[in-house]
Amino acid sequence: MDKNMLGDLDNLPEEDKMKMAAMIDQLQIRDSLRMYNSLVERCFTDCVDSFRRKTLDKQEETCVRRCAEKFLKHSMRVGLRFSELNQGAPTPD
Amino acid sequence: MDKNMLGDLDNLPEEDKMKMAAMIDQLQIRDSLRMYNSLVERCFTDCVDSFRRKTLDKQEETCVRRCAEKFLKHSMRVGLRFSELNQGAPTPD
Amino acid sequence: MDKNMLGDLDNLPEEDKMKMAAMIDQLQIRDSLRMYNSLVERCFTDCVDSFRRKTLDKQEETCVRRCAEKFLKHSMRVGLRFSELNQGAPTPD
Amino acid sequence: MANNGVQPEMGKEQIMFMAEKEMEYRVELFNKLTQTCFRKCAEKSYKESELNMAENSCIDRCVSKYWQVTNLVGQLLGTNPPSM
Amino acid sequence: MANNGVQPEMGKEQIMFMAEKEMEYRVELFNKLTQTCFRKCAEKSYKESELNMAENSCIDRCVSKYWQVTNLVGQLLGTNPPSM
Amino acid sequence: MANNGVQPEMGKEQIMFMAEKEMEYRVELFNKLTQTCFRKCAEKSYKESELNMAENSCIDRCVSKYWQVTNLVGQLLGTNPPSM
Repeated sequence: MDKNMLGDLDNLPEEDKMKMAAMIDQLQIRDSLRMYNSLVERCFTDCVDSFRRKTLDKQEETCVRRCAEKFLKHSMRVGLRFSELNQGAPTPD
Repeated sequence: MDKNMLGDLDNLPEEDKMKMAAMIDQLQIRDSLRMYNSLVERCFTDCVDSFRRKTLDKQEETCVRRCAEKFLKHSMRVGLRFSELNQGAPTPD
Repeated sequence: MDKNMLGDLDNLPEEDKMKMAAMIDQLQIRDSLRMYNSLVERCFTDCVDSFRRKTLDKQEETCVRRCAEKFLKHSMRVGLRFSELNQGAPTPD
Repeated sequence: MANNGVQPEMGKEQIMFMAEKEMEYRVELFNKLTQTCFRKCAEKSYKESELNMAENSCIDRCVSKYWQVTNLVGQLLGTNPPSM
Repeated sequence: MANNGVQPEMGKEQIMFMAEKEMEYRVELFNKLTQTCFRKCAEKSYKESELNMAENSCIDRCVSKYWQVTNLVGQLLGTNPPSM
Repeated sequence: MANNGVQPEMGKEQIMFMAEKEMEYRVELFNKLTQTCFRKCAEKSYKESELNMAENSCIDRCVSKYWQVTNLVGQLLGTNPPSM
């Protein structure tokens, strides 16, 4: 998440800005842990359907790897587009 | 959410009641922002399925409008019934 | 949730350990209320599909009971396996 | 939860904490109920923005049945459902 | 939210609180958008880990349309969508 | 997370904060795992309230595989999965 949105809070005293920055850092930590949990859930749900063994077979492991890598790239692209929209930039058609 | 449930907390000192009221207000703000996010997700999921253009077409826009309005009416009706149940009132069959 | 994971925090002063324990208790309360909400949602979704009357019929009630009991047993078994994995114990194949 | 069965020595902070958790629980219950009944009752074609008669009575019964399920599960858990 | 329409007597604590809720709202919006567009755009066979051209342009349009839905719903609610 | 790689000047408050986030992460992991494995393993006809043999062994394997996916994804992210 970009920090631009806090532009309107520029007139806060220095001390409060620091509190705000700390708050943003904390939200980002929580957010990244949640994203991690969601990624695991999604790739597990999409890739693992057989429970005849207790270890992932080669095919499941490959599927999970690709799913996770794809999700991360997806997530970065979304982040890019999202911040462009936040700044009112035009988007490719 | 109605505030009746806090009836059992009536014997708290005035200062604590104020803290409690502030807490309820804060939960309501968070709650309404969450509801807003859920509404957007639901109506987007139900109404938008084609990604050949980057803008909503007329049909998608109409669908989103109706979905959102219907969801809000739905949500108000649920709220009404929910608070009746909270107060032990009989409900229509 | 077991409390073992806090092993690395053993060198904190006594006072902080108490704060930590209080925090864990609070998370557990929140967690169990969330679990309760999820259980209700799941069993309602799986068992109730007809809305021609405003009370549960016998079949729906039986279904909800079994679903809830099964979910609780399931949840306990998952908890057991989960804590074994946290401790690096071997698991049955 | 709330006041019944609370040990007398329970501090003010703890009362506030429990009240906050109870509120959160109820907000979450309300949200889940709203989402679930919308999924079960709303006609997804969205041909109009009004709730029609079938939807209205479906909502009323859905809320009522959800409530019963909440109470039933609460009994099974051996606790009162978080005081409602 | 944020600064517009805020009464002058709103305290510093309240400003911080509103800013925090706004951040949380935006993080949640971003997460829901990411999940929803992944569901709509990603090919579930996972034959490769790269995003192909079709997926890339689907993502761009999905984000753009999701954004429009957010604004549209904000208008209907009669508020600005929480300032973005 | 936790203690490894932590700068020596990290304050007590920050340690507490990180520990709290780690707990929350683990609770959420446990909840998602429980829900997901219930969806994958439980027979939805609910003909009985006991877990049968097929369900029991499905649960054990589901937990084990979910755990492996958690570790695999952790490796891909280039971090240890939040210390487990």
